[in-house]
Amino acid sequence: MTKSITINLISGRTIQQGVAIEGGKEKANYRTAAGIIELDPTDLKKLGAWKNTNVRVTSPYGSVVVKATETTQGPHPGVAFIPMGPWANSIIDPNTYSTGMPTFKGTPVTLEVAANEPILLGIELVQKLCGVKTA
Amino acid sequence: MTKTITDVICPFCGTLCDDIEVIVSDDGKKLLEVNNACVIGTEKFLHSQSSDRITRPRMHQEDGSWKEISYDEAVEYTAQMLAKARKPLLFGWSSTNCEAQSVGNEIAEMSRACCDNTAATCHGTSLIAIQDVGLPSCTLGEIKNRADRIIFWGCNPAHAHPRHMSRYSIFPRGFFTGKGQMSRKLIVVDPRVTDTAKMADMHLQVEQGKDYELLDALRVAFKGEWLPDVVAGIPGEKIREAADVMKSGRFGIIFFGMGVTQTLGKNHNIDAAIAVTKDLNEYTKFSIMPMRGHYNVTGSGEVFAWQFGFPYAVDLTRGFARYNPGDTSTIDLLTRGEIDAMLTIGSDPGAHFPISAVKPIAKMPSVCIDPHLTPTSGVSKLHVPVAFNGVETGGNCYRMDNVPIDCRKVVEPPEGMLTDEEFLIKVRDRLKQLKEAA
Amino acid sequence: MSEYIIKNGHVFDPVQGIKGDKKDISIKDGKIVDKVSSSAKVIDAKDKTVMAGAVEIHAHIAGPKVNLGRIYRPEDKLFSCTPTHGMERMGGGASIPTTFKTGYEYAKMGYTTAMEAAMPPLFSRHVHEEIRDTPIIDEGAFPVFGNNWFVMEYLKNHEIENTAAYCAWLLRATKGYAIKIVNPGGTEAWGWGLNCLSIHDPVPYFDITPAEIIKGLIEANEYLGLPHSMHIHPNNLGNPGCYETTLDTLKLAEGFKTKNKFGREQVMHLTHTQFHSYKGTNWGDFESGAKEVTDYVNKNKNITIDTGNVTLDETTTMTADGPFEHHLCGLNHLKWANVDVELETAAGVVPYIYSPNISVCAIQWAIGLEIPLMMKDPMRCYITTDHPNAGPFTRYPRVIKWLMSKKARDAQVNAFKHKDKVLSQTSIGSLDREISLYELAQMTRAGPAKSLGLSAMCGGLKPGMDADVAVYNFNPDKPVANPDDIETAFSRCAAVFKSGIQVVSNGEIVSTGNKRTLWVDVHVKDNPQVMRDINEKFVKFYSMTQNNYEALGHHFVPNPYALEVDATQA
Amino acid sequence: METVTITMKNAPALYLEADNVSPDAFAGKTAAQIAELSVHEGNTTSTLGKYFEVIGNAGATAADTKIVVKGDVKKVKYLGFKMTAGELVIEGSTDLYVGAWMKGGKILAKGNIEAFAATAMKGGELIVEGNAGNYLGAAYRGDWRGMSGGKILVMGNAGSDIGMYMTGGEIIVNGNIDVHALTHAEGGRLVVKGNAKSKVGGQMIDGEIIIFGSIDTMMPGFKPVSEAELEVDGAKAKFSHFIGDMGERHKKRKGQIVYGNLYKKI
Repeated sequence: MTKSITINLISGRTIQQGVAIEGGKEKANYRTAAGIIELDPTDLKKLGAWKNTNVRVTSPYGSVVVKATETTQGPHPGVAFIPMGPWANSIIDPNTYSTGMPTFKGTPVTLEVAANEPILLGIELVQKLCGVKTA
Repeated sequence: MTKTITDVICPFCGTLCDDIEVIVSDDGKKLLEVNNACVIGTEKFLHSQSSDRITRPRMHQEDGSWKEISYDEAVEYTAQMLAKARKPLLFGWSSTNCEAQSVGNEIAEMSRACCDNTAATCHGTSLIAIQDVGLPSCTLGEIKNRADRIIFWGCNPAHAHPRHMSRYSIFPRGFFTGKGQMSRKLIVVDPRVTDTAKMADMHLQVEQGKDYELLDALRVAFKGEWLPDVVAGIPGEKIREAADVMKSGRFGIIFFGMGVTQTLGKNHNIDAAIAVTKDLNEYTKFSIMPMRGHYNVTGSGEVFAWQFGFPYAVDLTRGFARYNPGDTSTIDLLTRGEIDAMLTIGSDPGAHFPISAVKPIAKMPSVCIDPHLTPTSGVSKLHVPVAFNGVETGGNCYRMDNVPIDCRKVVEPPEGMLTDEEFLIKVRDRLKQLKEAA
Repeated sequence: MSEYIIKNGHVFDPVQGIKGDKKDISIKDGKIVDKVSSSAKVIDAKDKTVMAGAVEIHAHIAGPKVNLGRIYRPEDKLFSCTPTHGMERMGGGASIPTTFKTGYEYAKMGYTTAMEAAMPPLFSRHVHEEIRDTPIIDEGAFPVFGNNWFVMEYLKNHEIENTAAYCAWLLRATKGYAIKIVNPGGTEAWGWGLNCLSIHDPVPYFDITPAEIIKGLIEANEYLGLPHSMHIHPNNLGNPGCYETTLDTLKLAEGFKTKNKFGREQVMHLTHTQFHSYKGTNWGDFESGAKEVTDYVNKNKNITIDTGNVTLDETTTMTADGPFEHHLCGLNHLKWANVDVELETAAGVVPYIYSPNISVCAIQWAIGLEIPLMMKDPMRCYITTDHPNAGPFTRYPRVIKWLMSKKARDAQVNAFKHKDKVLSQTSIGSLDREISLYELAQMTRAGPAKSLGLSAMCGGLKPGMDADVAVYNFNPDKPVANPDDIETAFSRCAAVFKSGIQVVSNGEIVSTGNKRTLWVDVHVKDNPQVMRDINEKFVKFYSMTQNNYEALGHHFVPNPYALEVDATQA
Repeated sequence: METVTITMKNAPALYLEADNVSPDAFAGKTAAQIAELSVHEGNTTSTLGKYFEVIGNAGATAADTKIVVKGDVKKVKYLGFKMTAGELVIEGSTDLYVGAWMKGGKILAKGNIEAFAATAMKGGELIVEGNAGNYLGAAYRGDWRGMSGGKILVMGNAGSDIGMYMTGGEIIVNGNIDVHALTHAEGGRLVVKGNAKSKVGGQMIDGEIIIFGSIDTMMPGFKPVSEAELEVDGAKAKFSHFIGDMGERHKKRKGQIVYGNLYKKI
């Protein structure tokens, strides 16, 4: 049995994500910037994961593999952060409460180590989830 | 020889810095250097110069490949799609100029479409709150010149609006704020110890999703009424202390971002923050301002409003304008299965919508107008690359405080590329022909 | 361009002194002419009223606060948006119509020129984008100067020449039309949550009083010889007892004479006079001060006014008088929006319901009508609703009905819940005057055009003037059976021409015309000091660069019409 | 009373706006005339008869008209829009705006209904046997005039933002409610037999909320004052009494400050 933890996921901007989207979303840099989950050291420990390990993040709305990193904007135990982008949006709560706005912040997710699973590139990830045929 | 162009406007975020210097080659074709911009803005200018740029429209083929087509063919596909659709959605508009937005509105009117901008996923809920309770606000220069209390609530300008603090909010020395940062007290409210929070005089590390409660508690504290011991993870004493700091200033400002607009409570978080601001005007002078993201999302709202009467989420399908987020808003339209064709321009829903709202786009006739390759272009049937607005073409834009600034063209786009506006004009004219023939 | 002849109408033209005579009006190449050829298109105006296109002297129809009103009032458009229709784009908005609807509605009522009454200079590009998207009517916009830091710093030392040079620069930078003052000093004080309620309240920090600002700007205006006079919304708007502040303000114009080449005679235009003519000490003993104010204006020929008629509607108030809107929100608790604009001005927006069941609203209605009925010279008193503050401009036909018919006024008085209070606190019940069509043409055409310095161009039907003509389905020879017929007739024109192009036919838009943006281009002597001051303020205190502030490309003002003023010899 | 039965036979590909399905629009019309009333699917206008089979003629007035809606109307909006009298029975589940802006008459929805039902309701009765969506009995965007009269009964659960800007009338929910209830209310009454989540009564000026179940997080602006015994629907129970929202402005009545009242069953 792999260890898993439940944590409250939020998404948002980072300057690295900002640079990467302007540099090209087809590039690996975008994945490096936004295909990550920033965790508090205590949560990394609970998960039993070293930093920079691939992890699978699952919510009622989807599942995605990202790289677990140690947060630089903490401490924030119990809260995980994925920069805004396709990786976060694979799993966040789309409920708008009839306001038009999805719940990008505050989705309970489970985390488990997925060291050998690949992290997809941004465009690749969305195409795959949408079932778009690629040459 | 090179040329230096001054007073250039950065087309990245709602801060809309207009003091950028760009150095271009003598023939005006190559952009060589960018000064004064933040790291993101610099990247934006420089990326326009990349050699692997797509310069012609492409259709997605059955086998998954892309076929290069002419702009005229792209115009034809787009116009036909809009002429046939029963409920098309024209989405985006936040990374293009007001002139293109205006043409887009003509197209929307002709095709009786739904039209919406990226407020859908950033400050749409702020607009709902403003409609409910108003908005005491000001321009950014007022903050620079007067403000001695700065509150960043659910926003992280150190990352999202990198020059905001130096140009307007924390560091500048203004008319009545000669000591710059020394004359200001900074409060940051955020569930994380963000890089902005690290600079604060006071950080309220609110329990995620409880902003509404904390704002209500502040209002109670202003009035000196009873408070529970702890609200949203913050001790009552600390809330009262924060309330006193706010009341004791001469001019205060609350900047808020997606930390509150996208969190449980949504429009009500903003509603309560506006109520806090109103309350503070009984004691001193206070303003509140949304930290708008895309550099011209504000402009899109303005153009929608003066032409149709509503700032976003506009539904023209019945031949006249209607508005009700929850019904006419993009995410709901997509996830509820309300629409049958999608045109995206100046935004990337593929990357920034919940995946359940992206999947329908991949299944319907769709056009993505964007200079970049994006997840949206990746799932659309037609990708139309265009000139970079604010770099290769000018046009009016609105800053986060609604101040209009006319963007400057600094270099020529690659040979034969159209701007957003030029492409849309062709679509409009073709659509007019199709409608007249029908 | 085509020729037209409007035949057999009853013409009312104060410019030529024509009082309802049957006369043909000829149009050629955009102008009124003496004669046209036999191929001219004939418009039959038999049994109809013919006037020049009407001129709106004060309305809030374009720019940031108007659009803020649109943005934050979806309920203002609920169930009232209109579809694409013939030439017309979609429209919407009861009190704050969209730009397209604004143009169409003015044109259908016979208006061909309108002034946006308060342009925050920093937002001039926004104002012009909306003006561009308002079809048909010629428009100008008044930049606000009464709380401007440059102006206050120069006038503190009574530096008229520098003030004038700055005004000239700003008019050019913003493509502005006139010098507007709103709550002088008070709006700057609002930067700290304060206000100036009298003309002698010092402005915090700037060491100047509203009186000094007002006088200084009159002097600067006359130094430059601008087409319009200084146009003022005084201090202390809307409070019981404010008429005294109004009289104090008006008295500041004493001794000043005009000096301009545009035929303008006044040195001060007092706007929305209704809001400034309140007596009493609180809302309980609130009463009309219309008599005191109009008595003064009747005696002093260097002043013109507009009315600001309350129309008894749900509307949206909006003004650069920031502290007033905050005060109003405290009274009605409806949503409050405010925008303070760096170094220049502010604005506030609050919805308001003028309910016929509330005595204050009914008294305001009466005061708005007393003013024009008490003014002796209709050439100096113009009909406005201070749109949308006292009511939407689309209610002009109703205001005209009340002014032209004592019977209509009495019917409204009788419908008020607090009729007795209206009669005791105002003299509306004893005013028998009924405005004639000729006087109406003075109050809505010749008068405002003259006040704006446009009398050579519009507001009349004299050969040589722009062919702005409105034809109403109103037969002056027939007695009015029902006052509502007046309202109906003035709501939708039989025909409207704007610069010689027919834009309305049978109440429908038939052309979007050739809309122009009117602005005033003043040339002054080189003034390096003012240029240095401007540069310094941009470097230190503005949030945008001077080069971007001045940028006003073709897409903002696609069809400009500049009134040239040479003040280099001043 | 005459009964008109409309049965969905050709379901729309997108959503159908059927704002003419109300006793007011049907009154005085024959089945054939009713079938000619307009409906809208996206930007296409067509007739009710294209989608529905219409049986029965309407009464002379709205009050004399009963409409029964059968078949799959999950993608139909605006049933009972602006109705002032008569009856409307919706046999299955339906979409947005049921009874929006209604002033009178009675709607019985036997299935679930989605958001914006009874928007700015002024009178009449709405009974939902299933669940109701978000913004039930709330004001339209930007309007401060929410539900001012009438009665809503939901047998199942209700969504978020119910009774926003309510000024009068009553909403009873037998099940649970989602976040935000009676926000900005200045009157009216909400009874919840089940549980509430958080943000209940935020910015409330006046009005009454009675919760029989739990509240996840209480608003800090609600101050505990006492205990009270109340009789609700014939049953007596003990409640904790809170007043609020203390952060909000409040009116005075007879010299006393009036607060919103929140009762939570002990």
